[in-house]
Amino acid sequence: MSEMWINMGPQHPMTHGLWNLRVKIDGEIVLDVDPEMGYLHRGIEKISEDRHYNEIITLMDRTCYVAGIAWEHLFILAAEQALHVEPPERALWIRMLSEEFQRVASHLMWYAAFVQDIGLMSPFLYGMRDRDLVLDLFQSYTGGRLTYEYMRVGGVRNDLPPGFAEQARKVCDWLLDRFVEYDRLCSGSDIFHRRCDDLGVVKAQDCIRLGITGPMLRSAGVPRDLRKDRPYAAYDRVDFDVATAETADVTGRYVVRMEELRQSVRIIRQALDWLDKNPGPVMADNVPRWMGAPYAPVGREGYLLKREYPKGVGFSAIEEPHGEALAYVVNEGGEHPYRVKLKSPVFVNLSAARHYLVGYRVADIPPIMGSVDICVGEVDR
Amino acid sequence: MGRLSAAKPVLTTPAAAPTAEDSPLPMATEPAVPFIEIETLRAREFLPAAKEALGSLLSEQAQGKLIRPMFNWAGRNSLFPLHWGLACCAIEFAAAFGARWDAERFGVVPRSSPRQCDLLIVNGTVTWKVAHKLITLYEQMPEPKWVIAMGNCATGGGPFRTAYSVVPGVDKLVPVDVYIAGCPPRPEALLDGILRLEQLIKERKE
Amino acid sequence: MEGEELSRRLVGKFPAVVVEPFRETAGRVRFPPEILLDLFREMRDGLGFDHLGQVGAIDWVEEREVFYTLWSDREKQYVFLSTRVPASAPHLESLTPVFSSANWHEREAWELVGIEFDHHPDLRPLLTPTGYEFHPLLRSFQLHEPEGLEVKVRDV
Amino acid sequence: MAESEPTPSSNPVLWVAKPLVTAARQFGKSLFRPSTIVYPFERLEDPKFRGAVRVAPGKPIGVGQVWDNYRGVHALNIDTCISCNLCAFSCPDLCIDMVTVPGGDPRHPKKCPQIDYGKCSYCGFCSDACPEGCLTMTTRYELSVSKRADMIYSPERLREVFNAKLPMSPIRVERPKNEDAILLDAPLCIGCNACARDCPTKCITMVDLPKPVPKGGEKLPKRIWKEPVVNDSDCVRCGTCISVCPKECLFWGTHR
Amino acid sequence: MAPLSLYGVANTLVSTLLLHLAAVLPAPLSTLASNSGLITALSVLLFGAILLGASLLNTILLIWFERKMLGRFMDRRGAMHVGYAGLLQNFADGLKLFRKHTFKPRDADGLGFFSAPTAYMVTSIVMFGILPISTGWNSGSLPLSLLLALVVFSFAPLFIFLGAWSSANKYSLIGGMRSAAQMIAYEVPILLAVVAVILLSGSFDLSTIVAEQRNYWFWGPLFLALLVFVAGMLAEMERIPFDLPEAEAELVEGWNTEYGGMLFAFFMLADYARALVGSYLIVLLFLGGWTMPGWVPAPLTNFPLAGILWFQVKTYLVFGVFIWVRASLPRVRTDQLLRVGWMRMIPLALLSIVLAALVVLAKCLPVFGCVPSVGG
Repeated sequence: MSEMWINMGPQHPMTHGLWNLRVKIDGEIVLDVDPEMGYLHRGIEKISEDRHYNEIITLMDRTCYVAGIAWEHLFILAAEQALHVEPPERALWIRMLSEEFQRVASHLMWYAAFVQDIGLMSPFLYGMRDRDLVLDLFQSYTGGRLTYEYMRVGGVRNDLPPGFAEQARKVCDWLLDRFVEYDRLCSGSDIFHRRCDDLGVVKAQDCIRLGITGPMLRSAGVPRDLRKDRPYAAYDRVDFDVATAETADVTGRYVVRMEELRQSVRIIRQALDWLDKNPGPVMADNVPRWMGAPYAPVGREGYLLKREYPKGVGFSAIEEPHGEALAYVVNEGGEHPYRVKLKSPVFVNLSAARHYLVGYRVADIPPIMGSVDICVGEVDR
Repeated sequence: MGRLSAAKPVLTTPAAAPTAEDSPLPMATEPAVPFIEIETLRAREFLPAAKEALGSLLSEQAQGKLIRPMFNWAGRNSLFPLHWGLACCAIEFAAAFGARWDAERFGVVPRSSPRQCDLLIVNGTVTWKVAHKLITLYEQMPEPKWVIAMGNCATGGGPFRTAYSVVPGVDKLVPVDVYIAGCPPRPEALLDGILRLEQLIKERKE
Repeated sequence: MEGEELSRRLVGKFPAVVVEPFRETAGRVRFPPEILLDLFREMRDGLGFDHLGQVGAIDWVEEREVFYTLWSDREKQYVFLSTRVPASAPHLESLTPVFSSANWHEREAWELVGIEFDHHPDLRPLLTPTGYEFHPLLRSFQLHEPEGLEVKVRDV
Repeated sequence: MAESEPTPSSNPVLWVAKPLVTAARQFGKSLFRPSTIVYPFERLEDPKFRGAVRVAPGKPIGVGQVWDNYRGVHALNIDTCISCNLCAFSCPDLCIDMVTVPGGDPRHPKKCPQIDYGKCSYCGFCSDACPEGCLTMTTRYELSVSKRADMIYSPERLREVFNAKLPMSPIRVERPKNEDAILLDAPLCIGCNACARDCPTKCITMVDLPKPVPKGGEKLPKRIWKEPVVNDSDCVRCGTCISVCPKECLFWGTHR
Repeated sequence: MAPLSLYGVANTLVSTLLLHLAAVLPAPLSTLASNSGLITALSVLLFGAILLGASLLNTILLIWFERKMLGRFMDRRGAMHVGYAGLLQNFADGLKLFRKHTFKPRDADGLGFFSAPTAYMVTSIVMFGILPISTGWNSGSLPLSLLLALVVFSFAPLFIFLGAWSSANKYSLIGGMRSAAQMIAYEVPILLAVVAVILLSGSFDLSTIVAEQRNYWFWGPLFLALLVFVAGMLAEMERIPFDLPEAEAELVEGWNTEYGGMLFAFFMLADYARALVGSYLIVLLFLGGWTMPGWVPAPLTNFPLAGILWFQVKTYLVFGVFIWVRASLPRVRTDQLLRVGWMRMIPLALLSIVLAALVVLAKCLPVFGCVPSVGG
């Protein structure tokens, strides 16, 4: 069989999104890999140069549609630094609670897609059913299932509804014993281990050289987690530990993500206790006047500025469910940001595809790509 | 924020630089993939003898009364959508096949190959780069086929319709039968859209 | 490691470098484009900033700024480096010899803001639709709602 | 360090024991009542799901009180709408246009928002920005049409949604405290009464100015000796007066 | 009461029909009623029609059974809104596929592309004629019926490979090669496991095999052969954990990527026909066919169609196990699959033959309390 390039093209059950993996194969072995991106490039950075700061939140939700509120949090931290605004204490805790719920929902979505690639059919349904529970909680306090538009510069849109904490604790209990069931379905069965052990191996030094972050890096034994190393929101006042594994292969990433699910539930519980005990405002009071929607927005033709507004630059980095995401906002004193630059962790993890795909079999590509947990929206922006 | 009116650009842009109007619309100029040229064997010609025999046996009106409704019932109760997710609506498309809103109750089973599908649910933002691949997929589907534009990105470009790389609505590429509003529409709204398509098929007697 | 300590160690080797404090990071380093490669080698080997975060580009109409973010596992901090190239000749040395992960970042910076990275392994477009010869993130490019596309109707 | 699963068991039967047992238990639980909600006939917002979290095996899984502030189709109360254009300004997708509502006196037609649901991304900015609270989002989510034009909801259709009395969001958005006020740059003003005429809440009153005596030979500016005074409590900060003023003498400022 | 046989029923039906017809028809045609050649021809035709109709309905019921049970494993309801509890769902799928256009890709070669699904369908349907489901159900005592069944059963990989290669698509080519390799790798252990059964029962005729199992079913002494046979059947039917050729994740749809409309309906129906036939074989060879163990109370076993009913119940239970396996296990990779097939399955099958031989030897001294006629 001579070498031939096959297209695991934009429409392929393995890709879970719009990207094309051109693979050069010789029989079963993969010789070379060329990921082709850009099928979902919506020019979000260009559009956000045209919108007010709070209106960019609608774009951030749709950038990474599996971890919407984490990307809102990323942009808001950068925008608040650029606009010199400090959110109140309670808003920080609510943001951390939302990000941890989003990590649970994102990892459950990863679990549903990952096991389907290996061939398990029923856990996809279990994963989606339990993820719907978390989306119900999101819907009860933000108003949306997948696109929340919840965070604002200076705080969050509204406070948690009454009776939310009690329901959230019930969902946490339900999820904890579902995770035990997931483990039994997956890492309990030997076929899973035969399919996933020492597959797509990326050692620690290679990870750092290639710039890989997130669960892929932690599965190689490097305990790097931005929530611990560079705490933002209220992560320094909550105790949790960083999930790592030694095997640096697909099973290692599975174990790391399942452990992160448990740690997230632990953080959520502590956040709920704190939020119960200290009520307070959720919106800063020095939000700049010309902020635009949805407060008193400016006139359609633009704003007759009578005075200069402070310029500024904002930089933020958060531990998004897929890895470390960075944002950089330049505020030139106008109503719109001059430039918004976003960096997605999957963009870098995917650029190292040649490292962890070459040499394995064609049948191994789906489990490896499943363990990388690709969200194409944030790669193409 | 009169951002969109080309007359008064808000962006501080020097007058001399070429504006977007001069540069041609960014159509996908890559030649369409030389996809398989289909020699369509229409089922009707495929069995010409059977048609005449049936025609003679049953009068045209009885055939219309008996055969067409039966195939219409079959066609509308087993819609096989294409297993293809574009953007955020694909997550709600997957949730619609999850355990809580089981779309398989209506006989809707996603298939991976366009050959075996008769429903293309466009769930997400269609960009110019994926446009001709979408048209290729649509043409690979056998004839009685329908298209559902799920979500605002497929209906009219949604929040990104002003972007340089987004097709403002999939009805510019393929004929669309049902539009579902929402950003993203709930899984129930998708099921409601599928039920409306079934109603449409029944009325149009396809 | 605050701004001054970083500037003390850098200015020794690279006089043309300006370091200023930047909130919650090790500092913001502005450097001329010529000393790019050896400055980054020094940052990686000398100061331990071994992980490249991002490579971004901004169009200031008369000149274009390229900024880098490095992370050091030792000091658990980010550092911000930026340089400016004239808009008429936006050429810059590629960072791939020092950080191989800069490959895709530079491809994206090239196609969106139009900064030519010399000696880059394969400078193909990554995100924009194929055959698209305009750099969209330049200030001179205006967003507009495309008109003149007719709706396809079903030939029932 | 996360305890990873024990190394795979050597005995082949144990290879597959755990997953089979787990799947069998799930089969038993959901044999009579799987957690599927039979959509056209059962809905998640039915009262029987509303109570507590039905998080028990075999029950339809759901979290109650989920629906109060779901952002669905809008409901518009045309009578309380003061057509202040705030919803149209604050929409990020430009999907709200102000159209004249039939009825009312022809000389001053009343404009109300018309929403194009093909473009709306359900962000809720318009319902947050509406000062009178007449445009709120209900929990109706089904909206599938076969013709694109049916997605454009005129104010009358929005009023029908309002009359349907669907549950609406009880959560009101906290507005920032430091809202600026409208200030006047007195010398520029020529007293043309444009702002008072167009103010939706009619909170600008024109106060006559004492006509100054021309000292020395300098000419008096040709203007109407009246000056707008803004009633700060009624003003909804819609900015119409600023954009309508020919001399651009009104601006946002703070009284300090 | 004489055992009810399908042929007997068909014969009486045809003869009474002709009698009534003769009374009505004018003189020259009335002699037809007594013409015995016509009666036997028509009754054979009717017998074939009933057999085919019942088997296809049984296959479609099996598809419905799988979709509902798989749904219950996944905590959801299967097909529900088409007909009562989704019974008509598969009829709707079949009718719709029947009506769709048939595409032939440009550089696919016509002969192979169209003949493969039809041949694959024919070989699966013929199996229903060979396997006896109860005493009178069909061909009765055909001396080498088991051998004939296995030969026809093993035609499938040829047609799958023909279809895959002729549809000129990279994915289906890879899928076709994999499925051919997998099926051939697993046919050998199946044949060896069948040898163990033949050793114990003494004849190739399925009816006598079932007769042998009157008082003890073969899965007792031949448990290892049963395991090997079931694993082989899983691979033959291409079901998880051995369904790699049609593995959605890698090769889109495996070898039937290019098939749509009627041809795809043939492939799908033939797949489930082979699954039904596989379950029939397991029940016939190891679970005692239509015989009932002694402890079942009398009224349950002697009503007229008891044999067929108990046979179907056992078949659906066996298929339930296959669904259970499909819902809970991941897919095995190709090379692991083939290594297990050659390196693990064949030695186990040989071991089961040795065990069967020991059991036959032991029969001379009544150890298990089972005293079969052979060798006694």
